[in-house]
Amino acid sequence: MNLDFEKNMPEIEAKIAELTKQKTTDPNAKVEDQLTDLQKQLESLKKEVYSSLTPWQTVQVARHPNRPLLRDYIAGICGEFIELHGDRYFGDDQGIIGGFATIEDRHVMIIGHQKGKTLEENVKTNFGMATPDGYRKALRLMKLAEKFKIPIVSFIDTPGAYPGADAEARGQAEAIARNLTEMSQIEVPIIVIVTGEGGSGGALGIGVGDVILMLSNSVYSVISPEGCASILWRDGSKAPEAAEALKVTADSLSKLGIIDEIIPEPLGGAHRDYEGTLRVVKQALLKHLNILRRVSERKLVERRFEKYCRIGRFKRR
Amino acid sequence: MNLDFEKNMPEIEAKIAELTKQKTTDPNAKVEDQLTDLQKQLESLKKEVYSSLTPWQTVQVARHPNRPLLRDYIAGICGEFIELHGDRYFGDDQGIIGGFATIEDRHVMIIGHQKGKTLEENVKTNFGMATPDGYRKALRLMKLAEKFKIPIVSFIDTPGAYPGADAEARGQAEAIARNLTEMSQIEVPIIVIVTGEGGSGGALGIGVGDVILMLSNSVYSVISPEGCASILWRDGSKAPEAAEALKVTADSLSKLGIIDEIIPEPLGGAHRDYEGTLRVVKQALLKHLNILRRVSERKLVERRFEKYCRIGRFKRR
Amino acid sequence: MGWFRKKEKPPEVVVAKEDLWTICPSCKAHVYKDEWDKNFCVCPQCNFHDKITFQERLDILIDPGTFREINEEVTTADPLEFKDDKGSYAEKAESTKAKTNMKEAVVTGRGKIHGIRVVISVMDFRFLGGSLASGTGEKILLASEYALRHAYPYIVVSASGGARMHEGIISLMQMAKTCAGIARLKKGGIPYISILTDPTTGGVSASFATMGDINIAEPKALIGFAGRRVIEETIKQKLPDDFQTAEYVLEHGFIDQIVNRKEMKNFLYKVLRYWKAK
Amino acid sequence: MGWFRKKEKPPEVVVAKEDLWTICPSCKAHVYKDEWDKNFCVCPQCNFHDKITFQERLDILIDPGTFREINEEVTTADPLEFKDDKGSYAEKAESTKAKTNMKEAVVTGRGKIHGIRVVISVMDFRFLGGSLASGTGEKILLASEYALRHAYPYIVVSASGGARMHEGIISLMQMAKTCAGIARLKKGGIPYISILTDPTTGGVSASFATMGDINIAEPKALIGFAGRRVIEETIKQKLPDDFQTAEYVLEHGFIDQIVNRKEMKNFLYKVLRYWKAK
Ligand SMILES: [Zn+2]
Ligand SMILES: [Zn+2]
Repeated sequence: MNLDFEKNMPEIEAKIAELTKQKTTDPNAKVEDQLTDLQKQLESLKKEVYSSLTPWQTVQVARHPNRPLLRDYIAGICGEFIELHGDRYFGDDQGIIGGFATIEDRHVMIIGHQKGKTLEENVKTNFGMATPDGYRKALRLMKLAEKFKIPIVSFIDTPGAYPGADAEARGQAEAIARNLTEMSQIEVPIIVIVTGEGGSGGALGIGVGDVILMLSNSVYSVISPEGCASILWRDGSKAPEAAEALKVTADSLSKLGIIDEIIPEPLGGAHRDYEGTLRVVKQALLKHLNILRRVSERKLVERRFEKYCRIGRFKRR
Repeated sequence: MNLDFEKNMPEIEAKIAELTKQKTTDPNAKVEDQLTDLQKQLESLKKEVYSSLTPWQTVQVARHPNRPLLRDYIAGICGEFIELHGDRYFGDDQGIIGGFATIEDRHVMIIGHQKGKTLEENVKTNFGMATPDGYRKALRLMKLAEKFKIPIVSFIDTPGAYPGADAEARGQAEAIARNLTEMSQIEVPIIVIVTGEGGSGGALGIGVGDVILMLSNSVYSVISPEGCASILWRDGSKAPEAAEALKVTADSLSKLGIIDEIIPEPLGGAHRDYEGTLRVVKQALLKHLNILRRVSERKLVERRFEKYCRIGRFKRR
Repeated sequence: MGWFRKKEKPPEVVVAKEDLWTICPSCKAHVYKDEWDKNFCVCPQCNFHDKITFQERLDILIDPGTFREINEEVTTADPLEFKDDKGSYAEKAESTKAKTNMKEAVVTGRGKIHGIRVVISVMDFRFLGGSLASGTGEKILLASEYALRHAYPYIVVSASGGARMHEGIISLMQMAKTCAGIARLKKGGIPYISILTDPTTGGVSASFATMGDINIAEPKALIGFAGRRVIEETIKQKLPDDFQTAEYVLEHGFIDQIVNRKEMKNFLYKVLRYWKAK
Repeated sequence: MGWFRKKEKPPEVVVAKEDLWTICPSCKAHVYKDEWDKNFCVCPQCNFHDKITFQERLDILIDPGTFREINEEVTTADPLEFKDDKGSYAEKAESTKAKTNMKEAVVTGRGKIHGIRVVISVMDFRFLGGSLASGTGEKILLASEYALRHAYPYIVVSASGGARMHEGIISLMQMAKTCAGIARLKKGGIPYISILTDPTTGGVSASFATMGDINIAEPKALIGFAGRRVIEETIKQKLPDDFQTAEYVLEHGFIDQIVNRKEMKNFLYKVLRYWKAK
């Protein structure tokens, strides 16, 4: 998928790839100068485009189909991943997955939304839109982490909770509410990281934690810009204005004090540089795992409660 | 339904009813002597039949369609009943019902199997065979009772857990196991009373308690006599032998130390005398509620554990 | 409670014809406004329970003269400086406040139900659709903390379309904030009763409203997470009429009982007596 | 573990033809008995995991030389003096004991898994269908209590058709008894891992076997509550082939993972390392 605001970036990248390949097959090919030139062009273009993304453009990047997904992060960050299945009530939603994992020498429980890259994967995962079964599986695994006394890392990347008739019938609202309620009292550290789309209640349903991180091009919103535009402006095409007004970017949310840290993606976005992205995510997780391991169980829950108590801007008069 | 071993009891009862009616419409009718005679006959027949029921006959009585059902007990025993619905996961099974109730001045949580008297009721309640939703509803209500610090009274009357494909899919086994596990730790008194059929795991699924009562003509078994006969004798018609061998009557179970008390039904069985049956059940419940209210929460759980620890007959050699 | 809605209606000599009738939003029956109001805004034809104001709700549920509001001074800020085509959130909030004489979409306080002390929060749909935002969340949390401190049962009457978009992510976070309060009630053994009225959807259904030890709904109330239109677009099918009604949600296991408005106070009283009953 | 099943087979000169082959109960493939046994009784064609003895299971899972049996002297009584057409329970139990060299349908003890101390109970289907009765329940409970006292993880490998009819209601009550032990592990923060093998049904599936913090199944194991025939009679329909298989139960949310027999020990080791990991 090409994003129009990326201008001729894809073409330059294609050309670079071609020349690099040419160099490999024919070591005598005189392409060095051209390559250097193209790489400079690309760097300056990345800088130009990515240092001034509009909120709506950031939404596009956050949704980019080539962006790393949870299983990419797990493969790149975790030495080991033992997937655990099932909610013990109804099913094994693929829109939220989870299991035991190691990050360097740390043992954690990873949970998170899983989108797909192919149509087949997206059918299986509901495009990362979880059902009540997914939220209940996540809660079960968090309780398991609590029993095993290991920290929880929650990866958020969803357009929202699945708006299906069966999901309503099985209590989508209750499942999310239950998680919000229980997560506030879980007696192990919870690190939340928004890696792509933080879509409303479907994101928050596994998003209550001690520290909330966001990748620099991820977004987090109470409603999709399109949804907001069609309700407030009665015009879905006003999504860019809505994205602006809703303050959905990591930058805005950091300024509002909603999130604790922004993890800077490599220039050009996570979809251009998996390795660089995985590296910074891993560093950030290890940093916060080490900070939180020093906090007692009681303090953890107390502080988490206070953290959420503080969220809100109102007047008294 | 006529039970053949009741002989001409139904005819005598019909005749008595007819004469009584005749007396009401015509006060001068000379039926006194005949009535007295018939009543004597009935009494001695009841005594003859009901003082020496075989186990298989007891099974028939325990399953009698006119036997009082949970809603009859509630209507007759409870000053108030506030039915509470739903398992908070999937549905509101009608095979197990429950809610807040008063018995005299005592506030309790009642749960129990509900069979039907009409075909329509039986379709709705699955003939008292509960689904996983029913067991999960029961557990939810027991947890509510624990939070509210009121005792639980559990009425057992089921052929067994519902053996349906959907029940298996939603985890019939897990739902029953969960209840057994959680009930052993519930910190309020649990009084269990078997009023009709105590059918295997489907009965035990709401049957873990501090005191286990049985009506004198009720039965409680690891498997239905028919099922046992067809497995061990390869012949379902050997059910009477199986009923004998399995020791399913209140008397046998009392001797084995599995149940704590037999509540004697009025002569002729509960299906003949609702009022008398309700009275003895109410008395028994009040008695045990009063005994158990004096036990601390910790002691209660400790003793319940010890109670189940003791169940079993084995050798060490 | 025959005086219901009376006090708000000064006697008039000339009444426009359309003012005489209320049209039931559910069955479209024409009902005399007087009858409608005397009937607690419940349709005598189809038993649809229409929206009522927080004051009416309190009049129905709380013993006369016992209600004491808490945190009444909490009111909206405009953290995002939100504007849409029709104006700014700040302006909209101000005009709503003037119109409703409320400062936020929920009123909280303590009071008595047939003598039993409770803490109660009542949402009012007139205030920006009963939406959940900073002020709403703060008041609901503070009320639950008040209940916890005093060991009074906590009751919330929900009526809300969901989170208030105009405060963006901050509104979303109120779901977590209010639920954190509910979790502390659960841990502290304090009863929490949720009453779901028409409508209870989106971020409110997905937070405190479905977390009651006992969840009670009014008849025919719309209760659900996602909007009907969104779901129909997702599944490419028309949904049945009863979808997301209180009755539907009861059948699916998420509601303890559907209770008529007139019987609600007695129902609450009866249920609350079970807490730590002897 | 190449010596698997070897020691039980004294060398023979003349072998009857039918003894050379094992027919897979699942796919009916003919497999050399030697190959079958070396492959841990797993069908090389369809990966069906056949029943194995408690000793084989312990050999697979527990570090050599580390297993210490506990409560090995617990054995059957005959509380109901149960008789059927083919004889008495007492006789049947005695002949089973002689044949299997076991005293009950489960063997319990402590041991190590790659150095990690655990308590383990292994059911053996050869002993009256791995049925749950007084002795079985007692041993499983005592093992869980042992695990609780020493703070060792508890592992149960189930293989059972359900409760043992011959001890009537006393067998049924073992479901409650064993679950009471599991509840104490949960409360005490001790990991409990359940391994469900072919078959795990009836009273065993409806008690400790489904209560694991982590439930693991072997491929294609039959796992369910009611029997297939009973269900087909109830719903008047043929059930699909995969009904009540491990794979089906996983899909319905009750199993954490399906693990091959050969990988089971490593899987347990890996999982157990997460408990209180630094
Ligand atoms: Zn109407
Ligand atoms: Zn095979």
